[in-house]
Amino acid sequence: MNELLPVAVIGTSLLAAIVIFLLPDAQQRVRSTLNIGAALVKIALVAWMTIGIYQQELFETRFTILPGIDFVLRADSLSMLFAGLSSLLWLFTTLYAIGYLEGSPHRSRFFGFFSLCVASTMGISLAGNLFTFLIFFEMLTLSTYPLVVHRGTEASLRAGRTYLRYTLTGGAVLLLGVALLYGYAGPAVGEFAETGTLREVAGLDTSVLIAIFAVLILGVGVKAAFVPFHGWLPVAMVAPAPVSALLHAVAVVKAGAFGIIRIVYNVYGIEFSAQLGVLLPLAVLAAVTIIWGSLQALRQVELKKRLAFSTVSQVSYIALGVALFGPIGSIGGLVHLLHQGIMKVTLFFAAGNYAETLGIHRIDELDGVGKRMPGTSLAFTVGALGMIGLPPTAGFISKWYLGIGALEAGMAWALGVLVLSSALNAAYFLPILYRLWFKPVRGAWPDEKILAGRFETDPWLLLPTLATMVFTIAAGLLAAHAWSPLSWAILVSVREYLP
Amino acid sequence: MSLSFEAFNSDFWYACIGAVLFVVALYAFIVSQPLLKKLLAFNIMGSGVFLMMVGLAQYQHGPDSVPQALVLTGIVVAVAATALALVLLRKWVLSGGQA
Amino acid sequence: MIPLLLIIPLVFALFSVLLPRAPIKLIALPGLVLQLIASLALSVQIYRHGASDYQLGGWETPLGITLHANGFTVTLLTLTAFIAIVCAVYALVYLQRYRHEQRYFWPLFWFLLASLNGIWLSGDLFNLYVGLELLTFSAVGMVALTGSKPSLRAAIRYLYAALLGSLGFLAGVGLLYGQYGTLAIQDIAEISNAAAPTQVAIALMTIGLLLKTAIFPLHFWLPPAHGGALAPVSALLSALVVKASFYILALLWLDLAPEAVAPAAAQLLGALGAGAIVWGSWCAFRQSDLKMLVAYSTVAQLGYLMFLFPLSIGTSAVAAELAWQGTVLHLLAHAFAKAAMFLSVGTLVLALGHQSIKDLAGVSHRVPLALFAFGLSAVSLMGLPPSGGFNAKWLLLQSALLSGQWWWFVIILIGGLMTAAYVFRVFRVSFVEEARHQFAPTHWLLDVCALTLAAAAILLGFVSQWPLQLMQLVPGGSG
Amino acid sequence: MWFDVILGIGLIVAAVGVFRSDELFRSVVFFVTFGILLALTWLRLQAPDLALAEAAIGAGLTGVLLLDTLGVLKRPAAVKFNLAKHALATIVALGAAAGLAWSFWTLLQLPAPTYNLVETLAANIDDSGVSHGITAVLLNFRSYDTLLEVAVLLVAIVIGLSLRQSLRQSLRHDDAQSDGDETVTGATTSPEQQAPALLKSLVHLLVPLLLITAIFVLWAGSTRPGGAFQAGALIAAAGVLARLGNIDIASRVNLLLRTGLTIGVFIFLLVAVSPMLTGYAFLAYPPGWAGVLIILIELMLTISIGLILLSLFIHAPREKRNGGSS
Repeated sequence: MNELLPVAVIGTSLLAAIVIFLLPDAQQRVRSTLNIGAALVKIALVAWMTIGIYQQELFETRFTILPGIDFVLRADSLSMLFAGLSSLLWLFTTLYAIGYLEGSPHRSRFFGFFSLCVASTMGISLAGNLFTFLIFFEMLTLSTYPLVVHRGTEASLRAGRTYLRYTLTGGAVLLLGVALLYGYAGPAVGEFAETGTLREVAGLDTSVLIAIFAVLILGVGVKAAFVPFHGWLPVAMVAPAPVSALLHAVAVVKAGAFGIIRIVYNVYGIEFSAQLGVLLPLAVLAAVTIIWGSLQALRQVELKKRLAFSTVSQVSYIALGVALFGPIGSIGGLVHLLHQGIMKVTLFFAAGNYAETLGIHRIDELDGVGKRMPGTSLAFTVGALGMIGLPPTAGFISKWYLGIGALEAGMAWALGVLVLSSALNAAYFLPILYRLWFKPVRGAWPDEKILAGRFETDPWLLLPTLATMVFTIAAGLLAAHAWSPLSWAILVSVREYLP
Repeated sequence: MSLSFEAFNSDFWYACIGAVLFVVALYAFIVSQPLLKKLLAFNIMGSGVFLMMVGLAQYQHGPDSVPQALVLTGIVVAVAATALALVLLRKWVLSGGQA
Repeated sequence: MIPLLLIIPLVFALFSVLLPRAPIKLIALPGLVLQLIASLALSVQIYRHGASDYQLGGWETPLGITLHANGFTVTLLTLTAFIAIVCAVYALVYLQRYRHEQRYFWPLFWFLLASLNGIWLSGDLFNLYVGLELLTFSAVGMVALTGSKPSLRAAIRYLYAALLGSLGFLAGVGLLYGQYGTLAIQDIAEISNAAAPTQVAIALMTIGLLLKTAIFPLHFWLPPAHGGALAPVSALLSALVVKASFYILALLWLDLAPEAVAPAAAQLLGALGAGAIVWGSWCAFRQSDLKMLVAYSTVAQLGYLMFLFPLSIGTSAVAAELAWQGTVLHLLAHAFAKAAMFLSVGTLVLALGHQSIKDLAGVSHRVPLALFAFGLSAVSLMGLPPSGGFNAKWLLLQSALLSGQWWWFVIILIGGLMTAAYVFRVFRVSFVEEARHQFAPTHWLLDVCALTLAAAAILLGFVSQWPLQLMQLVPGGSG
Repeated sequence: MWFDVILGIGLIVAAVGVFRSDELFRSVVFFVTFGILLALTWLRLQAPDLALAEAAIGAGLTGVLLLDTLGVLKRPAAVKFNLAKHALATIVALGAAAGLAWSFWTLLQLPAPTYNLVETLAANIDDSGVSHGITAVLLNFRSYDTLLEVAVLLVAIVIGLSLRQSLRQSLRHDDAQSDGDETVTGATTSPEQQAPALLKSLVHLLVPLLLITAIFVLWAGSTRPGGAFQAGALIAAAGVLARLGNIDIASRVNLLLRTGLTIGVFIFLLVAVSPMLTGYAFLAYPPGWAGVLIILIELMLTISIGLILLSLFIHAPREKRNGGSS
């Protein structure tokens, strides 16, 4: 039974996608039930596997796809981290999207590609070797393009073209890296092993390995929005809110970060990477992105653009955590993968609510929104505080571990970077909070729509926002609990370091 | 270099003639602009190849039925090709094309 | 069992000429099902007992003609039968509005199949020549079927180019017969040497076959012919007909006279292939007509096949085997994907009433399945996973790496990006929102055909082991 | 020896004549002379069958088709000199010439080919059912080539018929006939009007003569040079002559014509497949039956080839003159 579970996880959303594609747009009820049903089934399967992993069970589907190369889906501790995040947030994003896209055209097409996108994310998380990872990595690009250009306006098409130019080139570079690695060190190296497989292969020239490492990180880095290649992320903001939420909090960006983790931990192995001396440049690149992203966010006027640049910097925290050679640092990085996902989804849901209900897109239009939409603003506040890293939110936990990890790894300047970026986060989030709560309402809202009598906005939009807010706080407060993201991250990094 | 005189009998001579025809017709095929002339060039090129086939096969051990049978098939195929090209050409001219 | 594959198409071709319009359509599908069963049965037999020969008329090779069926032949036979069935179902529905063409489409279709099967199975040089001629004539006939001015012009250019190519091939056959005294490929292969006549013969035959496979400098005739023809016709032409002459080229270079071909010549062929990819993609990118874009994409994709030669001649056995596997997978994946793309484009053109890319607006909403089939086949053409195209690209990359020829490695990578450039031009426009013109309704069966082939291209990405094992290239197949 | 040299030079002169003359009619005339010279050459190469075929099919029938097409073609446009094309042509031609010369030169030095099909053929000729080498090769040893070759002819005429029809189709005035069995006739001058007396008498004299020679050539094929293709060409020539003499034959594209066109391949396939039921290989003749079956196949092939070549002439697309038959 265990070999079928990974396939079942991906199969649920694939099947859902195919059925939804065939549904005409009018079938609102059938499509929603199908979507939510698929999300729930997926969460159940992922939970089942997580428990299994906890008891050291093996879930693996393997068949030869090419001579000497296998297509492997294997659930290990690290993949459960990402799979858990994706399945959980996909449920909330689906609920949100159902509410958000009420009455707009092409809903079947949207939800079809939506589930395809999550199927590829699941595939990325469950990939057992670099080849399978590459397959799902490229599938993600293809399934997210139609979401970016969903609105069909000139701006979204231009955004789509930029998005493609970056991600397809990134894909080609990643293919280059993987082909070089397989060609140079043999296909066995591609298998993701707890502490990396590259160390055992004898007679490999380190300079070549470093070059291949650079190419691999470059290929994955485009999606992880490292500085020179982050151009596509703010431009893709033109997509509908659930898409930006999905792209930034869950799917594309995290896939990039997850790729970096896989390459450093499971292909090269953390000790071997440190030995090769590749961790320092990675850390520097991450640090530069963190600072650059925060600075850019400061300059933005549009709310979603500011959130986009904040994501650019936040994702590099994960890369920084990975690059800090030490268990504490990697715990910080891993747990931030989850925390940043939950917090950023909350922020985007809130931004989407503002846009959908009051037609607010720019930050200076946010005066006095707190009174008009208290629930959403509260969620936004919690998310923003989490981003800054104030207790008791989840953000604080990850920044705390990252800080200690930086000291332990002897990279004091990394701690400096963390402190500076937190300050910058505060610099671009606090003014928004001030406008929300303390500024009087300026005039009529740009485009006010009364969506639902009692609630401030459509319940489909409000509930997911509040739910993710609760999760942000829970992840912070209940961090020590056995099933919290932190303890899972500790479990993962323990297996990474002590074979 | 044992180029004995009998080896240079008429079969090999005709093979060389075939080769010359092949080359001349190839040049004409590329150069000539009217489509009909290209077709004639194709036919002559075909005949050149047929001469080469029979000539080369027979210059050492005399008449050999197999290449002759092949060339017979070749001639029939060449006629079919010419007829087809002419059908297309006429249809093209009748519907206003420039031959 | 082997001759069955030659008899079935010929018999059905004759009946299609004899019978009036209605019964022809009736007998088409049963005949094709029969053909698919025959090719599958032969595949099983070959898979179990290894390659086998068949002496026509009971005469041994030097005098008679032998048919040779090995793993590669059988894969091609099954591919032909499968694509033929899907194109036939598409044609049955698509040609309903072309009453006249319908009458003469089916005989040519069956003769095309007969010649293709003849070429895959043949082991005799002159027999290959006659097979190529029959193939060219039926293809030219299908291109000129509509009788419109552009298709006639395209048919004439195609016929002239193909005839020139066949004569080059025949001249080579003449020289080989002059030197070895036999026409059987197996016999020549045993005693072939690198003497002048063999080398010149191979050169002449190569130029002839390059002209018939429309490889880069000699590709001028393909776009108008494949772009202008009816949808099922262009699908058959691009997927199968151009591959026949490539198959013969591979047969000559790798089986007939391996010592007569110098690695430098192989590098030249590779350079032509690279030129095809770059030039074909560039032209495809600049096309404003949808079918011409797909036709130029064929010119580009054929370039990948040419990499077989530089990667397998003068390189290590492992690199050669990887190159061979990559080429075979690319041949299969391109056949499925290109046929699917032409069929889906045919449906789009039917629905839109015109072929210009600029105003494809609103297609994604009104003809979604056709666009989805186009998308799936585009994934395989771009060589993005999970598709047959990706596996083929992967194998070629590995072979290029192993044999140290990094320049092919770069071209293959860039080729994928260039394909993406012109394919997403179509997607970009089809998502544009305001649909200005109305859409003609199209039959659902058209989309099903396109989707089946597109799905086959994607599925090939997962089951690439089957064709490779069938060809006994990969341990696991018997014999 | 000198005759060969002169003949060779003559061939080349005729070929150059075809290309040099800018007036299409003169090229065709040069081409027909080239055909006749080529027939002589085949005689010098001890290939009488080829001489017969070249004369009947190569020079004769192709000449007729070309002349008939000249009527349809308009004045060709002025030919502008294109340097690039000339340069390309010279390079390609020189390359081919060099290659061929080099291979011919080496062939002279090489030892005799390892396989000598002349002996193998002589050894197997007696159980091939016929005594004439070429017919044995064509209809027994390599009969698959012949089968495909007639299929090629059949495809040519099928395309001819398809293109002929669509012109009428686009003129949209006889839709009624198009769906059922096409009975639309070839558009040539209506019979019995303008045939000049001399042509009529020539036709009445020559056509029977041609038919008798055709039958003789067919029958001789098994023992002496001759056979299906040459006989078929003679029948086609007789048909063309009759057409020019305004005798209306084979002008209606109906089931009869189509059966005539396909009968050759049909019987060939039938004879090739039926022994398979009793365990023989495809295209193998049961022992002892080869001679009779080959004659049967040759007869049917002659009918088919004759009709195909004739139809290629009659049903070629042409304008519709003075009402014609529609």
